[in-house]
Amino acid sequence: MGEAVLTARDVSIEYEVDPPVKAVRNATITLHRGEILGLAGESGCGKTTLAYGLNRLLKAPALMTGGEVVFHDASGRDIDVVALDGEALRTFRWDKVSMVFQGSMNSLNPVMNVRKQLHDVFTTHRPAMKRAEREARSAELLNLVGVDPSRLSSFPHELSGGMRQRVMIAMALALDPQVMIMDEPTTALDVVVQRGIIREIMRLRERLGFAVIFITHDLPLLIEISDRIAIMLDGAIVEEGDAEKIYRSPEHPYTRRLLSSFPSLRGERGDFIRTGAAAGGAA
Amino acid sequence: MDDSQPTLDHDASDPGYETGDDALFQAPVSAEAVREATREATATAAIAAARSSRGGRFRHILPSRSGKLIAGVVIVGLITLFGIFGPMIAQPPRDSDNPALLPPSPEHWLGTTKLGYDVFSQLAWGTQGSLFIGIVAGIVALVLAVVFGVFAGYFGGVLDELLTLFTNIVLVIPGLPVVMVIAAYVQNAEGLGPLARSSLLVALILGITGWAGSAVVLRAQARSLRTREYVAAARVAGEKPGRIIFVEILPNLVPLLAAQFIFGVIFAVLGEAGLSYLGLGPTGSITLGTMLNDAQTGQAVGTGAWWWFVPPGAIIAALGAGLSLINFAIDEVVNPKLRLAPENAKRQRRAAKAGKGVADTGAFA
Amino acid sequence: MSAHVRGTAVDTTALEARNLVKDFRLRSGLKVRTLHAVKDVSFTLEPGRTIALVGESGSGKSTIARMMAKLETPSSGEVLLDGVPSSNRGAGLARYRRDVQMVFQDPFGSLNPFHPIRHHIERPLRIHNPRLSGREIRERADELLERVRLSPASTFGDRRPHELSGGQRQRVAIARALAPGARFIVADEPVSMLDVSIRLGVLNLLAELQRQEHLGVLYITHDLATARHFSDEILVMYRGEIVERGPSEQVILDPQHEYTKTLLEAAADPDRLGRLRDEVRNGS
Amino acid sequence: SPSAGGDDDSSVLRVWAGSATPINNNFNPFAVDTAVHATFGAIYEPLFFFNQLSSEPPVGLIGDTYEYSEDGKTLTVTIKPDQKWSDGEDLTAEDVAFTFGYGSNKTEQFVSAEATDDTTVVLTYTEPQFTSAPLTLGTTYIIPEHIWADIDDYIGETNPEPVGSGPYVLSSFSDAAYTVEANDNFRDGAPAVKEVQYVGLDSNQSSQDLLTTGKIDWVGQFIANPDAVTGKGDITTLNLQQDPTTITTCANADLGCTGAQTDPAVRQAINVAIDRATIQEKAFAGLAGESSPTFMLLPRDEQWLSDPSLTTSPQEANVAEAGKILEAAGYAKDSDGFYGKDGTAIEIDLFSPDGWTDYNDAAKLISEQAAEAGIRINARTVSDAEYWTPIQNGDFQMALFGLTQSLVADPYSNYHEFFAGTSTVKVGESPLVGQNYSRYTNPAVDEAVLAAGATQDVATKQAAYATIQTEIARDLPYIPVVLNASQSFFNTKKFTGWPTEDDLYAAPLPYLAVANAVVLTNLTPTK
Amino acid sequence: MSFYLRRVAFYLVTFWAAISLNFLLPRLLPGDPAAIMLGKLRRASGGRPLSEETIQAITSILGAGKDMSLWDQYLAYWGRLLQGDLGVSSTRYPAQVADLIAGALPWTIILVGVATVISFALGIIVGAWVGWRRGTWLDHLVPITTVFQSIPYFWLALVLVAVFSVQLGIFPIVGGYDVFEFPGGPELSWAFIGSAIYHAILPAITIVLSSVGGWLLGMRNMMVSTMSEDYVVTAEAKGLTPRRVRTKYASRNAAIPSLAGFGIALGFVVAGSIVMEQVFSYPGIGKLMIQAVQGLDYALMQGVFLVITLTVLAANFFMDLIYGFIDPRVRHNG
Ligand SMILES: Nc1ncnc2c1ncn2[C@@H]1O[C@H](COP(=O)(O)OP(=O)(O)OP(=O)(O)O)[C@@H](O)[C@H]1O
Ligand SMILES: Nc1ncnc2c1ncn2[C@@H]1O[C@H](COP(=O)(O)OP(=O)(O)OP(=O)(O)O)[C@@H](O)[C@H]1O
Ligand SMILES: [Mg+2]
Ligand SMILES: [Mg+2]
Repeated sequence: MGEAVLTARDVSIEYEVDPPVKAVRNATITLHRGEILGLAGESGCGKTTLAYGLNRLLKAPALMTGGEVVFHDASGRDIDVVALDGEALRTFRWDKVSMVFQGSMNSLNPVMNVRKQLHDVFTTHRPAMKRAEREARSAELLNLVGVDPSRLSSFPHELSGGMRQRVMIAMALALDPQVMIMDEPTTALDVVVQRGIIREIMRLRERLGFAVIFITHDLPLLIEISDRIAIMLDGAIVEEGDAEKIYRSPEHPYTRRLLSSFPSLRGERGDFIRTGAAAGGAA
Repeated sequence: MDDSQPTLDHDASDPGYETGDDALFQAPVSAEAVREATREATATAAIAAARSSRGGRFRHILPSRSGKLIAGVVIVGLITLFGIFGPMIAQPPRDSDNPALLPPSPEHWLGTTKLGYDVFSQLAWGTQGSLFIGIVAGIVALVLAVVFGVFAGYFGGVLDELLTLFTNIVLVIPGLPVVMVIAAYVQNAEGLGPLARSSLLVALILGITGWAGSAVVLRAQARSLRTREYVAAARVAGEKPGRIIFVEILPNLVPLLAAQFIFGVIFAVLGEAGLSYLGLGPTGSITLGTMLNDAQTGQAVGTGAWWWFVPPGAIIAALGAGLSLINFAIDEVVNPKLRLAPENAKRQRRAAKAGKGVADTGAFA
Repeated sequence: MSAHVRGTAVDTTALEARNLVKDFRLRSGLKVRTLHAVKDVSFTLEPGRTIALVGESGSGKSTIARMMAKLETPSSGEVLLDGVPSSNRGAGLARYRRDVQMVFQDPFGSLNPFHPIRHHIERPLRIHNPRLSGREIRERADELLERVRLSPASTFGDRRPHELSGGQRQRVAIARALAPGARFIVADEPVSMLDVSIRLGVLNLLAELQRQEHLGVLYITHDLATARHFSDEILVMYRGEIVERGPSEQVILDPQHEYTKTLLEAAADPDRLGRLRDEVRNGS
Repeated sequence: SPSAGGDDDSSVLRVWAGSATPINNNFNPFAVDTAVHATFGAIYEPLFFFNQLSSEPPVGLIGDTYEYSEDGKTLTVTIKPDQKWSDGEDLTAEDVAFTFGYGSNKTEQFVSAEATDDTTVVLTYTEPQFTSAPLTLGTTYIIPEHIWADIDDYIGETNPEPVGSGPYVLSSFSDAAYTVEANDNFRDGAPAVKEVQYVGLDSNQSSQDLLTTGKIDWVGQFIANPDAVTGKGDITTLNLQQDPTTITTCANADLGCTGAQTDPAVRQAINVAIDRATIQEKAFAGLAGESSPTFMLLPRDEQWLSDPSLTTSPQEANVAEAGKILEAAGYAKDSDGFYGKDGTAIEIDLFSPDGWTDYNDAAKLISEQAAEAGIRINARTVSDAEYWTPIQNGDFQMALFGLTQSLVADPYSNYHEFFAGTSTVKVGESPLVGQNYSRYTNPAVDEAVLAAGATQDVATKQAAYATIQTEIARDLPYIPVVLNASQSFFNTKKFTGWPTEDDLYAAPLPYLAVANAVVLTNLTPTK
Repeated sequence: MSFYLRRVAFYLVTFWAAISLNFLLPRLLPGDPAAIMLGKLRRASGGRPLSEETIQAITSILGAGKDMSLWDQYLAYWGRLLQGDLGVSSTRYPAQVADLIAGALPWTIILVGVATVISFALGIIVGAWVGWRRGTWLDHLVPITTVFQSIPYFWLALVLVAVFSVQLGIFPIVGGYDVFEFPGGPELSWAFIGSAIYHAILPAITIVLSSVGGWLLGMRNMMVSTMSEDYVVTAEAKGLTPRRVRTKYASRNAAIPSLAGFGIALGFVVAGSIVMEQVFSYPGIGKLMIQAVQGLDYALMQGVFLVITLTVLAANFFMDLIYGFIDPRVRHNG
């Protein structure tokens, strides 16, 4: 296992509503260079909130009440993400850590074509790039995610859901970030398409070597693809470990319950009790 | 006139209608739309829940208590009370025994007009008259908007096409000239009897010409409600279409209906004033518009009789402003973002200043 | 119990889809294109049995569900109830609705946020039992709520949908489907929008009721794993057609059609831990 | 012509004669309703100017003298010599003769118009014309034969380049204003005011504002508080009261009128029930005059007044008197305090045109005052267009309506126009001759009108008028309300020579045909 | 492209409906314009009997069609329209309606059009700013501007005239230009244009004051909603500059619904000027309309109404074209 690229220690995030919601409590995770870290947990346990916290995207009423997030740059410099400000924060984003959002389907501006939205990233972060270079790089990125570069002139509504997702991934790759946070990038998609995209992500990671935080509540999927998995319950990380270990010998009872609520495709039924003795009571 | 309502046929934004080239294209979109709908619904629910966990059925669609709402309700309430009770306490509005053009005094709080009418009394009656016109026109417009908007949106198909076409035509054909022509027509048409040039008639005309904008809004909403699963569920349960519209759909449109009704009232009160200014207003009764018209033709401005000219205009402005304020609050129910976003932005700024690991204030400064 | 009595009488009672076809006319501007959403689908649902309908998005599953629930009229083909073609209007339709009910996908969207839970249960009771007194209806509604484990029924009945969790809402939806005394239930992805941790709870409840009431259930899902465990028979749909059908175990463990294989391939399977990673590593 | 541009501000006289914008580009003297004001008097002239404010004989314009034959069927007019049209052509008796035989000037009684020499014209008619002198001589605008001989459609013509004989010629026209400049060919020499600009405005308020700020010099309009305008001293006002405003009733049930007002008793009751002093004070801002039930302009027509008690109508309300009249006629009060007969209360509709504030106000007051006397009158307003038709057709009960005063110091035309049975028709038709909209017919009156019209003998006329006055003051087909005020405002700092109370040589009303031109020729710029 | 085809079809139907309405409405009016005209003439000529010729001339123009069926009248009406013949005005007899309109239209379009555009631009810009800075004191601007919208327009205008024109003498009182300065009517000179602009300022201010609130509110609300859209958050996460996020992502999208409303507003330029022109004696279309209605001038009323409807349709169509460019989604789906 490689060195750490992102470490979060004791991160606590609260939604200042009435009553306050402690969405993340003392979460500590370490992301190693080049690995896929799966973050699982049921809906509302704070996965998205934590991801936003890592990328400094929290919006009121969210408030980071404690903890630190440090990004270990490939150059060897450590960046205190929590302390970033103004320009520094702006240039840090997307360049070091990029993100594919949960509502990825709506992450593209409906009235701008794909080209403009890709170029936006370059003109902001790589002002030295020439137009032709930008164009070439955009085409390259689309190729990378398996979308025909001619789609650069398309508007989002002219793309299918899967394509939009891929375009977002391409955009997230634009600046060769060291970390990519993917918040349920495929949940809204069809299983077959979903599989295709995940395959794509895995392939790219092999090639480009970025680290991924992959968030989903689909535990079977995570187990299948991740190197390590963190299980979140009510804002806290209750278990963290190798995918193998989580699957074979879960320690935390919650992990076990989560696992059992997925009936296995080819094996046992888990908690599923259609037939047999458990029919209890009513009959 | 309500300018800000989009009129283009927004089929485009209707996710269920987006047609791709293959089946793969289609499904994710609608799936996402469903998610989106849920998200929104959850947001509303969360807010409602936060407000009061138990309460009447209308609780969750009532606007939250905000400064704007309170100000609006107080203004409109006072004016309404004035319109209801003012005429009872004031002297007869058409009593010309008073001296003409007296400035405000203890006897005549707002002075007298050229004919010696007591302005305060006229104002009370005029407020009543204008409120009457506003409310009647508002109701007429609302009923038409529901028929043309909700029915079109709910039933869809050919009926929708026809009703929508008609709505769009009415929307595009300019209202005031039509109102003028119709008002000119009906003012002396025989057979109307006492209706001719009455405020009821003016209210009807304004209502009949003022519904199209609302219908467009309601149709869009009804279209989206129609695809809600609880409507399908009601059909599966065996409910009749009429009941579905009135019991399942309309209650959820209440905030929107209220907003449209308020628009209708403002539109009618202002419309009546405009018509009266052009000499096409009601002649039998006293309204704020006819008062203004009297003041205008009686050269109140020229003679410096501000007490005659200013109060009716001020009442209309206050009424309009109060109703708009209420509408703001309703808007915030229909679209909770409108209330939450500014509050959050405020917090965001504070938090960012305190340097607490939140997003930069860039997008909020 | 009556369920068992009915259960023994079997055989002539069934809900049958015969050669169902549904075409949608898509209009983009002046061009009109026909989308064949469902092409000639037939199956028979018997009481006490569960049929799962699986397939990718847009393959026509929901369209079939809606046709079975009479929310959509087939372009051709017919739905037969107990061997008789079902009516699309009037008393015939009302009778059909009493027998065939539906559970929807979206637990929030299928309950009207304006009305209390009680309304959702009492309306079908009232529609299908016009003679009952208000008290009787109330009692029956409470009984139904208790059946779906929403007790105490009185407090749940007065709540409104947003005060319930997703799983509770879906149970309300099930109770509503049972209210008219349905014999067949069409469940269109009843748990796909629920939290993983509560999905099984809802499915278990449905399964239990199905057994007790001797219901015929058409279970529509994306999820092959639950389809396998929940149903007796699986129909695999691809682009409007049923490409494979058979007993559940057989279809999952020994798929014949290419598409079924692809589908199984795409489904997440923790047993294949790390396999995708290795595949990618070796493959590209 | 001097000073063509608008740069020399001080010498240009700016007038609002009541035109709304856009001003119609129409200088056709036959388009009585639609041609612009300068057409009548300033550009085209009649033969004589009849000053309705005085009892003096008419003043010659183009004409010099006129004389009726014994039987009144022939009228011989001599015109002033050596006159020219504004295009330099000679104006001769031929032109005059042509005019009388042209277009709508040819009335049914007209036989011929002949120029017997350069300055004499003989007009021949089938009936005596004693009473129509003001019409024939005072409002027939003489047109140049050399131009109009080629014009067939005298109604459709807009005559954008008018050639007339008046003191001014058109110099420029736009739909917001038009300007006339002094006519160098004018028979008395070019007038002192070299340029007159007529502007179009759309409201009294605008004109008042412009007057206050010194932008215009002459208007004739109603201003409730004239002090606001005259305060600075530049503007002077003159208030003339001539035309009677009446409650015109559809009085004659025999001709088809319906409603309680057909009963003379009801009209008499209303006549005493209304408080004319209050109406004149409030509705007419104290500017109107007291009108006489004889419908004469007093003191101008003093010599024709048969009974001094008819000098004015009662000014104060007399509720008791009204009640007495009604009760005598068999009416009784109902529980609401309103009079009625046979169980139905009197309810009369009274209308006035939109925007005529003084009329509308008067109607409101009348309604209120009548109510106090137990007579229910409902006041309402109708649009301008809706106002005239019912009055003409008799399709009304009561209307506030202004009668026009006779142009000369003789009430004949009033009696003939408004009271004679020959001047009315049954309800549903509009009278072709005269304006007897009340449908009043009274053989005694008819006979007297006929007698007065066929003679020039003062005593005979007086006798006839006495009969008429008694009859109409009793029957009241038109219930007089006030003598309408005509206010005019003019800038006495910039121009002198305006009419004054003591020297009313012409009414200083810019919209009044001919009189306005007479005033213009009398003015001189102060600088 | 089918988007445009659909729109064109819609406009054709609306155009037909408007013209037919235009035909029917005046004919439903009571009263007889020819009789009114004759009455006016007779009154003005002091009761002089009118010759048969005169009566003929007038009835043939204004009473025509009395003996025709409504359908024949309708066909004739279309025939006249297609030849561009709007008839002769009866209140301004014998002026051509087309000429009257041609004289008035430019004034209205320029003044009200410019004022509408200013109002829209101001509302959008300020609204975008207020929405961007939501949660600050700027939020209070919204209710304040709506108060202006609730004041009866003519009342506001009359007060402003009384104060600024009469009392203070800053602005002119009436008209579209200084008629005293330019007695010959409009001319092409800087002095004239200056005068016209000077005369337009106060009317324009009143129009802007009374309409800017709606735009501002609409834009602000859309801005607030748009700001929480996923793509805006994404744009921010992309590290774009706030300025870029504001202009290219938030404002641009938020302005789209307002633009649709702008089409209608632009269309109502001509119709909406009626009251304004009455107050300021402005030489435009609106005043013709009032005169026509009050004088029951069939031809003029028809003509003005037709022109008003046409401008509405034209403006909407124009906005549709632009809209297609601004919102690509529209082009794609009918
Ligand atoms: N704007 C907000 N205001 C108040 N509470 C919030 C807000 N956003 C999220 N929460 C709460 O914070 C908690 C964590 O939410 P979060 O979105 O991080 O969950 P998640 O794990 O991503 O869930 P999902 O799987 O549904 O995406 C939840 O309880 C949620 O209700
Ligand atoms: N009302 C409709 N009008 C037009 N096309 C429709 C309509 N309803 C469904 N379709 C189309 O019919 C096809 C089948 O849709 P259906 O909803 O039955 O698929 P599904 O299998 O239920 O998909 P999912 O798994 O996403 O729910 C899709 O291509 C869809 O776009
Ligand atoms: Mg999440
Ligand atoms: Mg489906």
